[in-house]
Parts: sequence; structure tokens; C-alpha cells
Amino acid sequence: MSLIYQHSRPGRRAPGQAPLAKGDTTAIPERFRRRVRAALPELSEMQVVRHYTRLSQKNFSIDTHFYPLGSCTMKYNPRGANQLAMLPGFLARHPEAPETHSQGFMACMYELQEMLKEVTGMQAVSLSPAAGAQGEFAGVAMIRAYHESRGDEARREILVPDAAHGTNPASAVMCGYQVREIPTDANGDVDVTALKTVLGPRTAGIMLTNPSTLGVFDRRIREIANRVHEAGGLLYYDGANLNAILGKVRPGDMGFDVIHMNLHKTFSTPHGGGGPGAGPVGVSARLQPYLPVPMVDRDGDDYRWLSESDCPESIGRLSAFAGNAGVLLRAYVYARMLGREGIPRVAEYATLNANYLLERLQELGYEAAYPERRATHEFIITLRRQARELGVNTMDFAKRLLDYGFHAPTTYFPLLVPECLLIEPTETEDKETLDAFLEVMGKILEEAKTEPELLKGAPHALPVRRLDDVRAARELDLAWSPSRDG
Amino acid sequence: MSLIYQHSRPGRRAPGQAPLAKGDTTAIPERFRRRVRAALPELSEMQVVRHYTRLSQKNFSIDTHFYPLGSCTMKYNPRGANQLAMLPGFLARHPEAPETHSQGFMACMYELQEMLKEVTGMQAVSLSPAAGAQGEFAGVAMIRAYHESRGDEARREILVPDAAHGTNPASAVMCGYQVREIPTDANGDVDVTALKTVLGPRTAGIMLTNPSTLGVFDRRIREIANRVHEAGGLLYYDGANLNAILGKVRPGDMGFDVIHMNLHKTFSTPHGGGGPGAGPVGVSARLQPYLPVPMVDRDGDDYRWLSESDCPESIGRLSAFAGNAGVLLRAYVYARMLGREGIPRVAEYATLNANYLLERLQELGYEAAYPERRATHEFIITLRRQARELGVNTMDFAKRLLDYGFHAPTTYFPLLVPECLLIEPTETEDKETLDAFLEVMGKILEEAKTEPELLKGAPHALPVRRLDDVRAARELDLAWSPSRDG
Amino acid sequence: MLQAIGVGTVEQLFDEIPADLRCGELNAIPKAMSEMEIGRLMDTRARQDGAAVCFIGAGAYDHHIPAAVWQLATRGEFYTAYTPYQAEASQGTLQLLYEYQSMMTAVTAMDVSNASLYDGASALAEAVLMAVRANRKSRSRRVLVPRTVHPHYRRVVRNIVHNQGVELVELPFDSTGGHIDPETLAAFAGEDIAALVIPQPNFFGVLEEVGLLTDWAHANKALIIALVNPVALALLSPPGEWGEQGADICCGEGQPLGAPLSSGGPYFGFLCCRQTLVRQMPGRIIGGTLDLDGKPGYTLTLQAREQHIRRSKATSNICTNQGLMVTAATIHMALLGPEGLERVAAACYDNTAWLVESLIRLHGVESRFDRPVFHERVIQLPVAAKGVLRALAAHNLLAGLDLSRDYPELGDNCILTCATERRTREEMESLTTKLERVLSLQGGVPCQLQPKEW
Amino acid sequence: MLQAIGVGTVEQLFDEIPADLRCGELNAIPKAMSEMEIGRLMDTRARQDGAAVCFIGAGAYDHHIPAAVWQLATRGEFYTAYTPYQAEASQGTLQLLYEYQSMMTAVTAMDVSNASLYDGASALAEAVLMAVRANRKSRSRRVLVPRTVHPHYRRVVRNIVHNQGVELVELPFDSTGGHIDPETLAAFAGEDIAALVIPQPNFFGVLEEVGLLTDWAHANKALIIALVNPVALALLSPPGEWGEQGADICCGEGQPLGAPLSSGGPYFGFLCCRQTLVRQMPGRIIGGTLDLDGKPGYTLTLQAREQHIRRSKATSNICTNQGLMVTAATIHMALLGPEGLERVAAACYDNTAWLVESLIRLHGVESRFDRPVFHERVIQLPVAAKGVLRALAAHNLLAGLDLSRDYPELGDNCILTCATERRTREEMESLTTKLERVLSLQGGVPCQLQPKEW
Ligand SMILES: Cc1ncc(COP(=O)(O)O)c(C=O)c1O
Ligand SMILES: Cc1ncc(COP(=O)(O)O)c(C=O)c1O
Repeated sequence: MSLIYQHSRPGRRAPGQAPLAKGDTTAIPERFRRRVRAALPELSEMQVVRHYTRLSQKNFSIDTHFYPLGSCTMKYNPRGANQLAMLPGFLARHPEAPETHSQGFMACMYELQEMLKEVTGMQAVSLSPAAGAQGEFAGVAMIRAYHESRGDEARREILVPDAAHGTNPASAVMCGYQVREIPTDANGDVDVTALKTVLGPRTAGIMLTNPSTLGVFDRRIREIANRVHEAGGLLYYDGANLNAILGKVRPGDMGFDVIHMNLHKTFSTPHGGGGPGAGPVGVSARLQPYLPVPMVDRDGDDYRWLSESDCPESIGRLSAFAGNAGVLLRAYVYARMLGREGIPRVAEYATLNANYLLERLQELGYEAAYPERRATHEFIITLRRQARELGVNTMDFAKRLLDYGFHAPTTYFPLLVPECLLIEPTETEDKETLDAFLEVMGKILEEAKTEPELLKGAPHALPVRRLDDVRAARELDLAWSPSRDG
Repeated sequence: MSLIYQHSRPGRRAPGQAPLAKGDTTAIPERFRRRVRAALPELSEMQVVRHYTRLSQKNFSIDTHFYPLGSCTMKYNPRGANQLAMLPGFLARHPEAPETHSQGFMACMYELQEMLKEVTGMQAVSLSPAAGAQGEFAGVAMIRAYHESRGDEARREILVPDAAHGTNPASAVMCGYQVREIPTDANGDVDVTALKTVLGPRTAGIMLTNPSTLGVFDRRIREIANRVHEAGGLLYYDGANLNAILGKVRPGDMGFDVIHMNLHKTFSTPHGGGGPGAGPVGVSARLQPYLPVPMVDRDGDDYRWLSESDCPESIGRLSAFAGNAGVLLRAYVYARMLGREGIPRVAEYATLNANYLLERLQELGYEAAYPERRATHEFIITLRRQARELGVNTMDFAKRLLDYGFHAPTTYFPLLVPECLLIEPTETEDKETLDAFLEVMGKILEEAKTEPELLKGAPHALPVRRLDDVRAARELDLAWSPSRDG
Repeated sequence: MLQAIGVGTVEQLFDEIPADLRCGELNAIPKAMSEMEIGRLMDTRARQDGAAVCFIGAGAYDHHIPAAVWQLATRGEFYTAYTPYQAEASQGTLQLLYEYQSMMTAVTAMDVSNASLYDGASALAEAVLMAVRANRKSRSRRVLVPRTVHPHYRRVVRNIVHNQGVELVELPFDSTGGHIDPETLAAFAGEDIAALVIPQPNFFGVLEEVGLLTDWAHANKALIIALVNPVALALLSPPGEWGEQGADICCGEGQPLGAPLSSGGPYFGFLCCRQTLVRQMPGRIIGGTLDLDGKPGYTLTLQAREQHIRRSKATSNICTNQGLMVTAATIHMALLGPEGLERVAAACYDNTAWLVESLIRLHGVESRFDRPVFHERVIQLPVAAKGVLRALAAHNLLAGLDLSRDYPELGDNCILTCATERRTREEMESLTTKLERVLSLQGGVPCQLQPKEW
Repeated sequence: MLQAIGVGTVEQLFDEIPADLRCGELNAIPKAMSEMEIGRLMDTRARQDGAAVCFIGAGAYDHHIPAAVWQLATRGEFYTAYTPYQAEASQGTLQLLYEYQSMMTAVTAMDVSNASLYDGASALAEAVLMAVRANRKSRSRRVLVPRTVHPHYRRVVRNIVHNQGVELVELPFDSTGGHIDPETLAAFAGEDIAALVIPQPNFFGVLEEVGLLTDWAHANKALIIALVNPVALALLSPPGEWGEQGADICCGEGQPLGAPLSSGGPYFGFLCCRQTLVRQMPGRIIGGTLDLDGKPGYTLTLQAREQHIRRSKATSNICTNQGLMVTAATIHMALLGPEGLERVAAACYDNTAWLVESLIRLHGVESRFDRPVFHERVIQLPVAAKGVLRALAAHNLLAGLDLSRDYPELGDNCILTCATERRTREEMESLTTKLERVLSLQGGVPCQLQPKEW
């Protein structure tokens, strides 16, 4: 599709969108002034609307497609949460508005903190991290602050299973830690023997997600927690997979000291093509002093902000204001609509759907990575046999799925399972959709045998054919310039 | 695409959308009660959202396509007007709310009445008709009320040019009139000679649109007006084409006694796939007593409703409340944003675009119906030669245009021009779009000569191929039933 | 572009307009405003009006509308499309309308539905005209319209149909029950009547004896026009099942299905009928068909009834209808489903019952009619309604509609009150308490709160 | 489904979780609410907060957002898509992000842009880390951060970078000008500095001598990190053109481009740099490429910088960014165009100038710094700001930010005040009048209006 710049013509405008009167700026001294106007496109309002309406139609999305992207929890985002978070009163509130003019917003934030405490089994929650990765940073920074406050400076290592999401090691490094990888055993659990060998006085903590990104629940979590604690380390829970266990088992009860949650996954705020998210952190009592500010406290009927001066040991603030407030409001509405009754149902249906798909895919001839295990909310199949025998790889399967109107599952992650697809159907899909997906998966397996070129050349039915990533990285084209078109 | 019913499964629900508590209705006597629940589809919220999101993508619309549908004025509908008309305060106002709780809304309505008076050159305006056709009904009913109030009962005929929109004769009949058709002369103007022969004591009035639906401005309008008035008849102006003359010439100044406006055309409220519209009527002084109620009057700083008791000679109300209030609010915002300066520009650009297209289409080899005339905001080309020589008709051209991503112009209307396309580009399209359209029109003309089957089989690139209208009318299938799916 | 056309200025393009007709600047129109400026103005005005708690029903009901409804209906592809003349480029709208027709026939238990008329009142007028055309057994143009039909609807019907010589005969209501006593029909036995209109519930909220009335009409060769509230039909017997044979035509106001109150519009009128009457139906109708490849699709059908084909012989002059509102209604019904719609109706029923009980506990406040209602009730106050309503409005409580203008026979003291599912216990209690206070003040002492006349 | 899986109950699916770990009912979570019920609650709460007229800026600005922006950005296809990992099924998002990158490089006059970071403050932190990694000429981890940088930003930067041993050195500001006096840099001449941060305008709204500072840094082998307001850049020299060589990295808060105030988020951080530094850039980057048929398309590129590929060696841990806000910003910039953006900036400039002039006419009210500003000014009151702001807030006027906590050196009387294009003359006059009244009351007499402490 043509770029917005290609519709631009000099002097064209959407005049109603800017002030009609021209402000006088002659008093700005010459040396500060811009000389040439920025090369933004010049368009009528209709051109903009038409361009972006049409452009949007080139996307797959939850509102249009089944999107079983493992670890990403692409479930339906209730439209009510969006509407209510965008009520004019909430949109108009300035982040520095006085507390007298913020009680409505603060009430929501306080109650969200309380609900997240209950759901995770932690002692206290701070909402401000802007996404999962920032939550991880906050969590690991708190672990560091804890050890430092005790003068325990030798603890320089964070342990991370090889199945972990890339943000885990990257966040540990952002906090100045060294990362040690822990292997996974044949059943997908953490290799406890290997773990024991690396635990020690250098261990600051371990980052786990349970169920792991392998789609299995680590049955020895209690033992792991005990061993890490005995070694003087703390346990970090990557809450990206919290959807699987809502109302069933709580990270706090498993022995974790700190957790981040991906509200844009478990609490169903829209992903927006790559964010915004929200990554609140919850902690056990011993980490409470280090929680990032701001937080909301309650004082009788009034809510008040807790900031640096109230929390002298805090790791401080991680964003200019209070994080992604609008996302938090959506999550709040979602949680209130689910309520006590609805929350465990999330885990139940997510798990039911995943196990159903796993079972039926195996019947079709797909190979489960951990066939002995229950699927949690997601599971892994490996196409190593197909890759070996038919010469079609996971990416080919993924692209072919797009042709049939299904978004591909997560590919090649976790890295330790070769040629894998990580499949997460989520609780909001119905059986007919799962069955339609299974039918197509059956068809593609057939095609892989009879017409492998169909897969290798896929997609065929999308706005573009398969894109050349290598070219993109080699011949960098990162911004339009007038010379490009002419 | 599958029907919403085909996703339905017994017992499935979107539970958050209805009250959670079940009201007690046991006191309703048995004989009044429904026995079997209505066969509405049973779905989750996500299924509904996904179904209708995908369904919407099967439409052409102004937000996605050039839509040069003559006489329909498919121009850009500013998003601001929509947003402001849907402010919670406006949406929440009950139509029977007291005036004390309605001053904001009534101020908008009053000012809209005033602006429409100015734009049309009429003495008074009533906003309530729900669309053009209801405006026509109101207008003709006022003509009838006028004659009746003078005891002039013999006037039983309404004259309508053969080029008129179908609503004109239909509205006249709804008001109990007989319709006489007036022919058009070779230049597209009303045939004044023929008109003279039918004018007389039976003439109640004439319904005209000027510029006419032939896309030309009737130059003898003054003479027509004089003759009709001399014969004791009144002149009705079908304002569907007002876009062409905004700020240039006013129906009141041309001698019209009554006009309806299509705010969903000229004042750019969205067409919504077939409405809602708004068809306010304006009148000269002598018809003022008959205007439909309610209207808004101003009394110092306060606004008040005028209803039956204030207007004893009114033709009365035509809808339960005050017509399509939300549409009127959109039109109000649109008019305020255009303002005095912007209003004439509408006519200028609409006319410029139309004349440009007409000129360039003729260069491509298309035949203008009225080659000697200026185009107004729209114009007609006739494909009679192509139909004769190549065996492809207007419908084939129209369907082929769809393949190229352009909505077809109006086809086979007005009825008096054989194999015609009525083309209205509107003022909001840019030159590049017009040029792209011209390029495609050139291509199709070429295809008509070399590959006529391409046209006859068109469309090829849409969600469905050409649909069988005859079958639809013969084997009526007007509602889904469970048996339909087998 | 001017060059291509061969003119020097845009003004030249208007040279066929006689110069003496040309107008000057439109001085009565204010200068252009930016979106920001008009936004500020509209914001202020909307705030001015939007604060009250609404217990008025009377044909427009304050229901919850799921957020998804308008987020979907305002998608550009639905919102900015025209009437689907080019079927292949309009399958979104056409399929949706077909689904709408399917849902409406399900709700009403009728055979077919059109794709909307302007509103409930004009739909009733069209139904009356249709019945007069369609009733082959009757040669009269007389239609019986009960006084229990919404007074505005009766006016609209008269204003529209009197031009075609249709005679409307008013049926009185029973003064204790607030319904049409089937006995009153005895007077018309044997007369040539084209149709009888039956409102269910009627304007007073009261349930009519639809079965008896329908059977009487059919025995007398008159057609039945049912005028119904679609939400009420989740609880009440649908017109297709009234009496032995069911109603012949069914119409009503679609507003309760997803349209905001919005000062009275845009709403939409629905119209359904028996299969045999479909060719007399006004308005757009969508039919399923097949394409060149045999694939199913949807298209406008039976267009030979319509003005753009039949001109002066069309079944109606309607062209633009209320498509977008029907889009919203279709999504609304799909979201609620049969059980959801029933829950809404039951909650309205329950709320109104609760409110009425609470109000009539006040001294001198009574329920005016004794028969079952759906979600509205006529309440009789001990003093004139006008002053009481005004005083309550000053507290941002719109307690109901004053009936004295349209039903002088009920005196000055009656109001029509409604509590939809959106009204909370607190709001209903507040109405009760405030009413008590106002009544005690108005028992002799003139009301303290005197906003200006309305 | 259970049957297909081979279990009897859903509970069995959780049988790998040790039974003693299972939790009971989540009693601290309230019962489920319907959309209607939570709607009522949120409506009340939103109304509670949303009434005030806002003259606070301080990093979040109350601009007009065209209606089309959010109507388009909330289209399901943008709104409910994930990060575009499957490029062929995400061309909508990817092309839009490419267009965003193009617009941001145009506005900043830098070579490349990423596709967003969390917010302005974290973008600055990433820019500091990036500069330390990228500056091959410096071996130090020292970065100069002026005290004229937003105090919250300075805290965030410290909280994020101190773990990696980066040392932040504060530069003082000139007490008359409110800017960084280029002279103060003399003290650092010859020292090994990795980078210098330059805010433009700075936190006080004051314009910095960006050319001189940039040239000093480059002469001293330090990189320049520009921290800018993108709307201001419509009037002010863009970082790519500062001094002889331009800035090396440019970052800032994207909120003024289409994000509502919304209690501080979601906003987005932007980050641009020279072409040569692109491989040190954190965050997503979209690149143009071709498909199998040679047709242009867009895809995530340079992923080897990112955590999902490089894990512990990535340029940052960021994964989810602020995609939807960037969607809005892109549409916002396209609607305004170069001239529209300039008009917005000029209107803000003009309004603030007008407001300041009006305020300083009051007895004892002064403009604290004497140098040119963009759309914010430090105003010095004759009495402590706290009580005055509180009194004005009781009138729903948020007059500005009290600077005493973050800048004790300015005393208790200074506030930072901003008037965007949305503020009207009437609002500014009202602020002036009310301030006058409050000051006269507070000149000795304690304020009458005493809402509770905040
Ligand atoms: C397992 C896991 N951990 C962490 C993250 C990081 O979360 P975010 O993208 O919100 O930064 C993700 C998200 O992709 C994830 O799947
Ligand atoms: C010339 C003309 N007159 C009248 C009408 C009828 O207007 P409406 O569709 O609003 O009833 C139309 C609309 O199509 C029209 O084009």
C-alpha cells in the first residue's frame, strides 16, 4: 500500500485540526528558531482517515482472527473496559493534579493494588512499571536493594532457566547482575540437580515462570523455592503466564518473593500492536520497603500518594508519573467485571482449550514436546520430524497458517525445543474456532507431505508474500525520504 | 461469510451485558407471557465483535473508497461532528426532558434553523423530517394545506420532471396528489413549452431540483417560477443537490416556496449504510404557518419548543419526537466548522472536481449526456454507444469499477438518459484520486473493446461475484431459519 | 485542473447561473470554528443537559447499551457507506441487514421484516397504509386506533394518512383498567373495518388482551396491526402468536434495542408482516441469493415496491432509512442473546414494580390503573403533576411525564413513570424521598424551588 | 472437550499442581459486576476528577486531539493486534510504524528513529545507557545532566542507570536565566565525559543555548543527548541541526502528539539518533524490504539488538513498548501536518506569553527567569505557593506546579505555569482574577477556602 507521504501535496491541510488564528512568535530570538518546516506529510482529513482505515485492514488482530500466540495471551479485550477507561474525566486528569481532584482515579488504583495482592498472594503491590520487562527490572532491582541493605554485596548472580523469556536475562543485566543459565530436564521442569550445583553465596536470586514457557507446571517448585532460599537467594516470578493459574494457585504461596504481572496479558488490556502494557510488581513482606513509587495509600475515606519521601528505601520511580494509568484502569474494570467468581474460570477455560488442542493435534500426527505432561494454558509441539523428513520448517508452517486466516503460534521459542510452535488458545475462543484451526492444521500437515512448495512459498493470500528479513537488515531502509519516490 | 446464527450454540452468553440478577416476573399472568424464547443467536462477546468487525470489512465506504455515487453526495464525514454529537450529555437527554434540562441541545437546534434559513434564502425552517423523502412529504403537505386554507380545492396535480428522483412522485402521491410528468428538453432543462401546456387551475405545484439530477443548472428557473406562480401553483425545491450551489445561489432567491434539504448529503452526516438522514424543510413566508412541529423558538436568552398548540395551522408532527436529533447535531457541528467562509468553498470544489472529471472522461472517449453544458457538482455520461457496439452495458462498467477499488457511480438514473452513469466526485476528493479513477475508466474502456467478458463477469475481486437479483426476488429468502443450515 | 477544464477561474464554472440570482456573503452564518473551538462549545452545552436521572419512558427508554455496540457501529465501513445499491461492494451492510431481519422475525414471531423505517410513529403510519392496501376483504379505509396508543403516534399517523383519505376511529380505554375493553368492540361488529391497531404494552404500560382483540378482528375481516416494544417481547407473547392466527402486521419503535435516548432520534421503526403481505411492505428488504459461482450473498430485493423503480406507484416514498441504528440494534441483540434480552426485560419489570410500590406508600399517591403493566405505570398524585415535576426536576430527577395535556380525562394529577434496568435502588429511593418532601411542601405551601416555566 | 482430552472434570487438568499449594476462594476480590454496574461506578469516579481547568504542564500537556485520532487508533485491527512478529499479517501496524519513524526523523532532523519506549523519562535513561555504550572516544561512564532537566526524569534516569555503574553529574542552572550557562561547562573541559544531556525547552520552559552546548560537547568528545518537546520543535531548531554537527541522540516524551493527559500514561518515549549509532539503539525498529514477488513491505529489523534474540547481551530489556500511542501520534501528526503543528506550537507560545503578562500585572507576582521560553514559565508569587494553589484548586483552577519540593533554592513561592492552545482568554482571565482575590485574602488573612491537605 502506498505510504502516507505518497498522498502528500504541498500546502494541503486539514484546517479544522489546528488553531485558526496564527499565534505571534516573533519574540523568539532567531538563533533558537527552526529554519525549514519538518517534512511531515500534507493531507486533507479524509486522506488521513482513508489511509489509516485501509492500512488497519492489513492487520490480523484478536478482533478479526484467532491468534494463538504462545506466551502472549491474545485473548479478547472487553470493549467496556476501553470505553470506561476513556471517560472524559479520566482522560482529562493531569498527572500532577492535586489529590483533591484525583480521588476517583486513586480509588481505582488502590482497589487494583488490593485485588492484585489477593490474586498473587503477595503482601504489597506497586502498579507503576510500564510493561513486563520494566516490572522485571523493578523486581530484580528490589532483590538487589534487599541484598545491599543487608551488606550482602557478594551476590552478583541471577539464575535463569534456559526456557526463560529473553527479557529475564536482559533485565538482570540492566540491574548489573551476571546471568547464569539453568538447564531444563527431559520433562520440561527445572533441572534441580543442575540448580543445586550453581546455588551459592553468589546467588542473588532466580527468575522463574511457573507454568514455564514450556507450557508445563513445575511440580517441584516448593523444593526449588526452599533450596534457593536456603542458599540466601530470592525467587522472582515472571507473571506472564499468570493466566494459567488465576484463582488456582498463587505465586506467593509457591514461595516467591517478588512477581511482576503482565496486565496486558492476564488482565486483558489490548496489545495495541505492541503496547502499551502494564507490569505491576508484587512482593513478600521482606521486599515491601523497596517497592517502586508512586503507590496509592488509603487513609480513612481518602486516598493519598506514596512517593519518595514516604518510602525512603524504595528503588524509586521508573517513569515520569505513575506508569500506564489508562492501562491500569482497563485492567481494573476487567477485574471487577470478572469478580471473585470469574477469575478462576479464566484459568479453567484457558487450560481446557489448551489441553483439547494438544490432544487433538497429537491425534492429527503432531508431536508434543512434552507428551507426558498436562498442558497448562499453552503447550509446545515440535516439527523436528517434518523438518527432517519433509524439508519444511516451523516458519513454513506458520506462514501457511496465515493463508488460512489463523495467526501463527509463537515460533522458535523457547529456544531449547527445536522447530517448535508454542500454542496458546486462551479462554475466550470457542470450540468451533479450535476445531476449524485443527482442521487447517491437519490440512497443512497433508500439504507438507504432498505439496511442500505451498508451505515454503507461503503466505500466498496476504497483502504481501513472504518478506525478506535479511534484506531489511542489510539494506537498512528505516525512514521515508523524498528521494525515495523519485 | 457465515451468518451470525451459524456461530450460535445453545446456552452461550456474553454475561456482562445483561443484568446479573434475575428480575422476578412471576406476577405477569400466564396468558400474556411468551412461551418460547426468541430465536436470537447465542454468542460470546468476542464472537459478536469478531463477526461484525470482519463483516464490516466487506463494505466499500467513504472511509475506505472513492464513492462517486451521483445524487448521493458521498463526501467525507468529519469525525469531529460524530464525536461531539455523541457527547454523553447529548446522548442521555430524554426527548421529553423539560426545557430547563434542554437548553444546550435547543440552542444548537435554534442556531441550525437560523443557518439553514440563510443558506437557502427561506423565511423559516423546521428540522424534524427524518430524511429527504419525509421532507418532501412535509413540503407537499404544506402546499396542500396552503391551497386548502384558501378553499382552492381543485388543485389536485403536482408536476414532476421526468428526471426527478423517485421520491418526488411517490411523496406527492402520499399527500393524495396526482402526478404529471414534465419532459426535459435536449439540453437537460425543463421543457418550458410542455410545462406551459399542463399548468392550470389543477396545478397545486411543481417539484424541481436545480441543478437537476441531470447535473445541469436550469437557466430558465426564473421564468419557470413566474409561470407556475402565475398559474396559482407553488414551487417545491428538492434540496438533494444543494451541495452544488452552497453560498452561490439560493432556492429562495430563485423563487421557490418550499425546500427540503438532505443534511446527510450537503451537511455531511454519515450515511450509515442507508441512514439515518435528516430532511429539514424551509419555506417562504406564505407557507410558514404550516411548518411541521416541533420547532425551537428563542425568547430572550431562553429557548422553548413550538408545538401543536403554538402552531394551530401546522401540518403537525411527523415523528414521535423531534426527528433525527443526533443527525441534526452532526450537521450543526459541520456547519459551524465550515462557517461563512467555508460554505461557498463546498460548491466550488465540488463543481471543480465534477467539471474536471467530465472534461477528462470525454478526452478518454466517453460520451457526455449534455456536452454543451457545464457540469454542476455532478454530470452524466452515457454508454449507449458501447452498449450498442460492444454489447457491454452500464452495469458491466459499474461492476468492473468495483474490481479496481472504486465504488460505481449511480447507474440507470435518471431514467431518461439511456445507459447512463451519474457521477458525483464531491469536494472532498483530491486530484490524485480523480486521476486514478480516470486511469481506471480508460482501462475499462479498453477492456470493453478487447476483453468484454472481463466486464460481463465482473466483479472478480470482491467477496462475492455478481449476485443474482432475479433469483433473490423469485426465491424469497428474507430471514435465516434453523432449517436453512440443514 | 482549471486548465484541463479550460476555464480561468472557479467562478467561471458557475456562469450558467443567471447573475442576478447569485447571492452575496452569508452573513447570518458565523465564522468558521476549529474542531477544538466547536468542541468546547458542544461540551458546555452537552454538560448543561445531561445531568438528570430519568424516570420518563413514554416511548423512549434509558437502557444499558453494551460498549461494543457503538464501537462497532461507528467503524467507518458501516458508518460511511451508502445504501447498498452495489451489492457486491456492500456485503457487510447487506448481510448485517439480513441478520437483522432474521432477529426481528424471531423476536416478533412474524414471517418477514423490512430493513427499517424512520421511527415507531411513522412505522405505525406505514403499517396503517399497508393494511388498507393489503386487506382484500375490506373495501373501507377505516382503521381502529385505540386511545391507549401513544398520543404522538396517533397524531403522526393522522398527519400522514389523512392525505390519502384513511379514516382513523378512536377506541376508548377502560377507566379502571387503562386497557381496551374487548367489549367496546361489540359496537363495530359487522362494520367494514380495514384494520385494528393493538399496542402491547399500551402507552400507559398496561397489557392489552391481545388474544381476544386479535380474534375479534379476524372474525370481522379486519387485519391486526401490532404495535409493540421489542424488549417487552422477551417476556410477552409475540404478535405472531396472538389469538388463533396471530397478528398480520407488527411494528414499533426500535430505540430500546441499542439506540441512546439522544433527544428522540435517530431511532428506527421496525415493520414485520406475514409472508403473504410482503409485496405490500414499504421500505428496503434484503434477500439471500447466489453469485455467479453459486456462492451465497445478499442483495436488495423486491425493489419493484420502491420509489426508485415504481415512482408514483410505490408502496411508500421512503428512501433513506435508519440503517446505522439497525446496525447497532443487530449488534445489540447479538450481544444480549435470548437470555440477555429476557434479563433486561425482567429487570425493567422488577424495577418498575419496586418503584411503584415504594411511591404508593406515600400519602395520597396511587397507582391509577389496576391491570398488569410491563415497565411503566400511571401514578396519580394528590396534587397537580406540573408543579411537582418541576420541583423534582430542580433536584435533577425527571419523575415522569405529565399526562394532563394528552389525557385531560385523567385530570391534572397523573404522571407516567418508568424505571428501566439502569435505575438503581438508590435512585428510586431518592425519588420517593424527594417526592414525599415536595408533596408535603406543596400541600398548601407553594413550592420553594421555582425554576422558570416550561 | 473433556472427553476428547480424557478427563472427567476441568479440575483434573490442574492435577500436576501440588494439592497443598492450591488456593481457596479469592475473598478479597469483590463479586462480579455487569458492564452496566461498573459503568456507573466508573462514571461517578471520572466525574469526580475531571472538572478542573488545567494550567499545569511540567511534562504533560493539555493539547487538542483531533477526533479522528482515537476513532482510528481504537479500530480493532490496530487496537487488538500483538507486536508484529508475523510481518505478513501485520502490514497495517508495520507500515504505520515505518511512517512514524519517518515523521519523527523529520521533526527532529535526525537520521533514524525507533518505534517507541515507555515514556520520556525512561527514554532518557535508555539514551544515557546508549550514549555510554556508543561513545567510542570516551572510556568513562560519566554523563552530565543539567538540573534544568525534569526532576522526575532525573530520578528515573538515576534509578535505572545506577545499577550499571553510570555516574550522573548535575549541572547547575543560572539563577537569573533559568538556563545552563555554557560557562559552567568550562569546569569540565578536558575531562572524560561520555555525554551531555540538553533539554530544550528545559523544565522551566526556558530555551537553552543548544548550539553552544552542542559544540562544546563535541569539542570535548562527549555525545549530545537532546531531550526535546516534539511540539516545540515546530518552532525551535531541531536537534539534528544544533551546533556544527547536530545532536547524536534525541529523545523525549511523545505525549504532546495525541496522547490524552490520562493521569500520566500511557504516553510514549521517542528515541532518534545518527545513522552510525543505530545498532546501539534499544527498542523495536521497522525496516522496509521486499517480498518474494519484489513488492515492498515492512518488517521488524535489526532484531539482533533485542532481548528475544540477544538475551543478556541485548541493548535493553524492552519488549512491549507503547505501540498504540505511536499509532495515535502518527495519525495526529498526519492530521496536523507541518503547518498545523506549527500553528499549535505558536498558539501555545502566544497563550503562555499572554497569560504571563496578565499574571505579572498583579502586585507582587513576577516572572522568575528573564530568558525566552516556549510554553511554560516560572512565576514567583508574593506568598508561599502551596496555599495559593490549594485555594485556586477549590475553584477548579489548577494554576501550576509548586516548585518548592524539587527546587528549594527557588524558595516556597514559585510555580511553573503553562497555557496550551486549549486555554481560552476567559480561562486565563479567570485565573488572573481569582489569583488576585486569593492573594489579597492571603495577604495576612488566612484563606477562606480550606479543602483538606494534599
Ligand atoms: C514469559 C514472558 N516474560 C516476560 C515478558 C515481557 O513482558 P513485556 O513484553 O510486557 O515487557 C513476556 C512478554 O512477551 C513474556 O511472554
Ligand atoms: C434528488 C434526490 N431527491 C430526494 C432524495 C431522497 O432523500 P432521502 O433518501 O433522504 O429520503 C434523494 C436521495 O437519494 C435524491 O437524490
